[in-house]
Amino acid sequence: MEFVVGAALAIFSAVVLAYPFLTARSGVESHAPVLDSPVPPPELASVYQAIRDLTWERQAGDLPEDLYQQQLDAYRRQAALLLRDAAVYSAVVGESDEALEQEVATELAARGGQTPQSSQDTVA
Amino acid sequence: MAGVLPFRQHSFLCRVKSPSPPFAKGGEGGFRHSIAALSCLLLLSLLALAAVTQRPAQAQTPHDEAEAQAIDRMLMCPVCPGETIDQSQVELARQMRLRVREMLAQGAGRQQVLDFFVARYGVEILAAPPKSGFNLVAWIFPALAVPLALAGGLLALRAMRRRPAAELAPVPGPDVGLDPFLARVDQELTVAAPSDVPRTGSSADG
Amino acid sequence: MAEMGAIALWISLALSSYALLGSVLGQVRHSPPLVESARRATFLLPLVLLVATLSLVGAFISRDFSVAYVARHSSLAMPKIYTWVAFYAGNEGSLLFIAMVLAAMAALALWLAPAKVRDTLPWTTAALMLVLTFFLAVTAVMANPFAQLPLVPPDGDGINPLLTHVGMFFHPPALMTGLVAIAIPTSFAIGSMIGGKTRDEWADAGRVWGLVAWVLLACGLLLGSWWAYTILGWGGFWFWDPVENAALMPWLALTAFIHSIMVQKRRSMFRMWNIVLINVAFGLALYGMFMNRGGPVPSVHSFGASTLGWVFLLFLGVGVVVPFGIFFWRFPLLKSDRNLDSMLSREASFLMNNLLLLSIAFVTLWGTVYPLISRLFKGQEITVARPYYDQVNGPLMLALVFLMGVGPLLPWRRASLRGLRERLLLPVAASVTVLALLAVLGVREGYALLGFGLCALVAASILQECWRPTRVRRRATGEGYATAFLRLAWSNRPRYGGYLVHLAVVMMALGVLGGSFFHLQRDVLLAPGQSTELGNYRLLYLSTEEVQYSDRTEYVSTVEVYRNDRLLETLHPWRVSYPAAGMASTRAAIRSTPVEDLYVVPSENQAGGTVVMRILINPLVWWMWVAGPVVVMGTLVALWPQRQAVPSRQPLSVPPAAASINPARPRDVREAG
Amino acid sequence: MSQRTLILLAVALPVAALLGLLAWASVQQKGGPAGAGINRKFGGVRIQPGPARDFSLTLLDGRTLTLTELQGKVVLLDFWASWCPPCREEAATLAEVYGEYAGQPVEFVGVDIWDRQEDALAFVEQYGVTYPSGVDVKGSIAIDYGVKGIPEKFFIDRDGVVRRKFVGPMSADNLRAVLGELLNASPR
Repeated sequence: MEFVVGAALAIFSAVVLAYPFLTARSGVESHAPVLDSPVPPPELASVYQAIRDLTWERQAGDLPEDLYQQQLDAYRRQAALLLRDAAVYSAVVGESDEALEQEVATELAARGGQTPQSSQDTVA
Repeated sequence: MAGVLPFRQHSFLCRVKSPSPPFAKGGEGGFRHSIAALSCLLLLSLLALAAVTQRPAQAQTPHDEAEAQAIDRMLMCPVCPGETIDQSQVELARQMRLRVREMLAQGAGRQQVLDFFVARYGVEILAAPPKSGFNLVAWIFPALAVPLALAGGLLALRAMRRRPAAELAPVPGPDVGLDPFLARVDQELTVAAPSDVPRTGSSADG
Repeated sequence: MAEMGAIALWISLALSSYALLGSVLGQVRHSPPLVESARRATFLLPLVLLVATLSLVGAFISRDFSVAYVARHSSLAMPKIYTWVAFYAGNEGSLLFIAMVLAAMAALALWLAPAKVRDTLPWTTAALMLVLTFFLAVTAVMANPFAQLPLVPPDGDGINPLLTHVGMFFHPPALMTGLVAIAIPTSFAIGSMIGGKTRDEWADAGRVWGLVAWVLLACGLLLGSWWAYTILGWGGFWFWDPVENAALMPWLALTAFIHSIMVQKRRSMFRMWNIVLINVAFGLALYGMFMNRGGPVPSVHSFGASTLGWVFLLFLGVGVVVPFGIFFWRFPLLKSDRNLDSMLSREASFLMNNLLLLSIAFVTLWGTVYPLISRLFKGQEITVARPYYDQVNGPLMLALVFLMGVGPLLPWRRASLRGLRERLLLPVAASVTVLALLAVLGVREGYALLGFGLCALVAASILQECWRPTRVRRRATGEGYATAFLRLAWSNRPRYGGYLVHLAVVMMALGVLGGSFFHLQRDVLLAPGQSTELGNYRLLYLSTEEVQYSDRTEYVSTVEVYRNDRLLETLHPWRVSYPAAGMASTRAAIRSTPVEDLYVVPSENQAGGTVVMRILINPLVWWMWVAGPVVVMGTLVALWPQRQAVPSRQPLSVPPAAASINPARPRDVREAG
Repeated sequence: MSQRTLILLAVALPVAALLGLLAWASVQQKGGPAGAGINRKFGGVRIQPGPARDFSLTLLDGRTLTLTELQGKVVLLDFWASWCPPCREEAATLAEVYGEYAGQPVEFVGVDIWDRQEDALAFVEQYGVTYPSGVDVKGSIAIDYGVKGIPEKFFIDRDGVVRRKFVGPMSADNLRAVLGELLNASPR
């Protein structure tokens, strides 16, 4: 009895593990994470959070108006730059075509000695 | 807007030089302020007071007993790992506590009692290594390491400060066409937090 | 039952090894199905381990003494409710327990992982599975809880009587879960480093799971203290025992981490520092596990020496060297985006608090290894116990409390000296007043004075920080005080949750100060009808009732407590002796009030009803235990998901003017330069 | 050196030292933590020879024995208790070997610690112990000799110097060897 339950558990596990391979072969859409349309860079959220913080602190009377304005402008500009870069980047890369992305990366590397952040450069 | 008002008041507060009664300040806000402060003070003082009321009572305990208890906490029980003779309830610990009291009654001092037990059981009977000889190492490390860590922290902070703050410095890269994105930032901030809309003027973009 | 458990254990070992290899290979060879399959294995694991766990529970409940572990840790006389405790009373069961909770938390963490870390999730999975595989391998190969006895004994050895206490239902599981939970934020950090996503992608997940591990450890430590206080019968709650230290050190490092990760979340700073901190916390947790399972320092409540020591030492080595190796490999990528604006800022105060916390952790670590150093260089056995830690850590803790009072007053980025002076005014005034009051009342211990003064400083600064913005908000919105405060706190939960925890720390500090500097203690021999006095109390000892059981004798004493000849309460401290095990355990009777505890415990029962009692008055210790729920509440508030100012997902259009721009991000340019 | 190398060294060296120390200590570790003062395994303990502390012990038969009385004899001071399993294990051996040395300048003294008078009497009766034994009620002898567990034995030579210390149950051969050695070392 106990061995039957054990075997059932093992078989069930094996099926669950094999499922992604089966669906991948039969062409059903895979569950692997796909690169979706230009995601706003994660830094953006923290910049927004910083702006909210700043506002909160000004409301609490912690910040002189001039310092607040100065920092707010800096943050807004930073956020705008992030948005612009994301937009430009996605425009150049297009539909996340890997070949194109690679091309851009090499070009960039040639230009600035720096590759853009992507999951591909981790493998090396 | 709202942010301006409290500011005035605080600069007023600042001029109160002595750390004396907080209720010296006028105004409704200041008054409430001091009520909160007072209640906090009151609570803490009451608690501390409660602890302190034990002080005269401690005199009831004979001096030798307090001293004996202090010594009990400095001696490990040899047969039970990790317990002092004050904690342990085994026979040996009881006998050792008795011996401590006998010695004190005969006029021995704290150091003599400790030495007596060290001579019989070795230094490991002491709950903390003695501050002498090689064992100074045990004490010197924290005394050295902690100031070093703090100094290291200060150095690191200074190094982090050396360059001008990046976010306030002009960010490298052209500013071409930033306006639509700035507008979008403002719009998203407005949507996300309607109550805390940062006031943004046209002076914002540079 | 036992066979099924053993099978499930081996299946789970196979699953976790598969998940480990699958996610690494899948990532290296760009095989999404393999990665996905490995991910599924991580979700299967809690399920399979649940089967193993339940079969061990089943073996306990059915008193299946053919299973060696069950025979060693339970008996027919043991009430069924203690199955929960017996489960993790020994090495084998506790390892299975750890594996089970780690698998469950890992699955949860991977399931809930934010989109930001999605790219590096397979690496995180691999790191988590490496840890889990280790525990499962040790459990299955070296300490299998399902091992069978050749001869089935008629009855088991029974449970350690010290464990039959309510505190034991929660203290060990909380500690074990907390210690192993540190693997989760560490894995997020490692995953993001291997994956090269070295910005702040992992900061959210790291903070949340760091807080989870932190609060679990905090609860475990507090419950352990409470257990020691009520059952060990010496009237104290903390002894800097090696086992206590093993949990305290990672908790300190985690405390540093959950502060410092806020700086990274808010300001994109301290990137390297946070990774170092979480690695240190993980290393200290592994060190603690090694020490408890066959480490070279004996302790009252460790699992005792075993061959497992070597395996855990090896794992400690791997767990320290590998993460730091990855850290140094990715070192160049970990530069922060921003610089420090001012030495007088919350960022700087956080760094100082971090250093103090780490100092306490490392001084404690030093204390635990010093006996080995003395043995190595001098051949001399040395004990490092409470007096040492009290002396070296006491001042550091006071400094920490001081920073706790001042740090929150500093705004992010930059504080003006003038503003700081304004905000310090009230707390300092409060502190000075309390100090003066106490000094007038005749307190002379410098430490105690300083401690109470600092408590006042912190409490006042927290109150001020609640009060000041509330008033401003009320002015701006016209809301009532309560509404204004609640809305304000709710809009900045991490901050106000943090304040709540700080308040709890003040309460604990009160308990520690009261208990260590103002306690009264007396050991007396009392015959029935005799009475004794301590402080303002008079205790009348009436009698002891002796109850015989098959395995133990219980002595329940009756003591009447009078103050000013008025009967306050009748206490029933008791003591149980287990002749077979050669053990005794006590249960103190405590009359607990916010002002002071009256603590009565029998330490010896003699013939004729005569009893040796230890009587203590422990001022303010009540606050220590009240702090526990407050810590949990504060953490919950801080953890409650914050509605982020989420960047919208609408497609980003490119205005014509911008299309011609080089897509290299400004930051990359800066880093290259 | 770059910042990276410096930090690398600052981390690697202490970590390596700590791991090495722990490994060394694990090799060193013998047995493990002693259980509540019972020495189950036999072993010698290295000591600095020094003059034995005098004591006076009220024997089970009511007489009083002092160490000075035994000057000139090789003395085996044995700390034991009736409830301790290894003490029971070796009790018969001790009694037997004591018999062998009758007539020689050898004396055994059994110091019963952490125990009750009536249990001690029963024990002595059961194992036929004939050498002087008594209960150390206040534990002062045990404290003076720094006893950490039972059974624990001290061998005092004919000049009143503590020469050897052993823990755990001792075999007859070991006993004879040590007694012989001490008898020969300082023949008077």
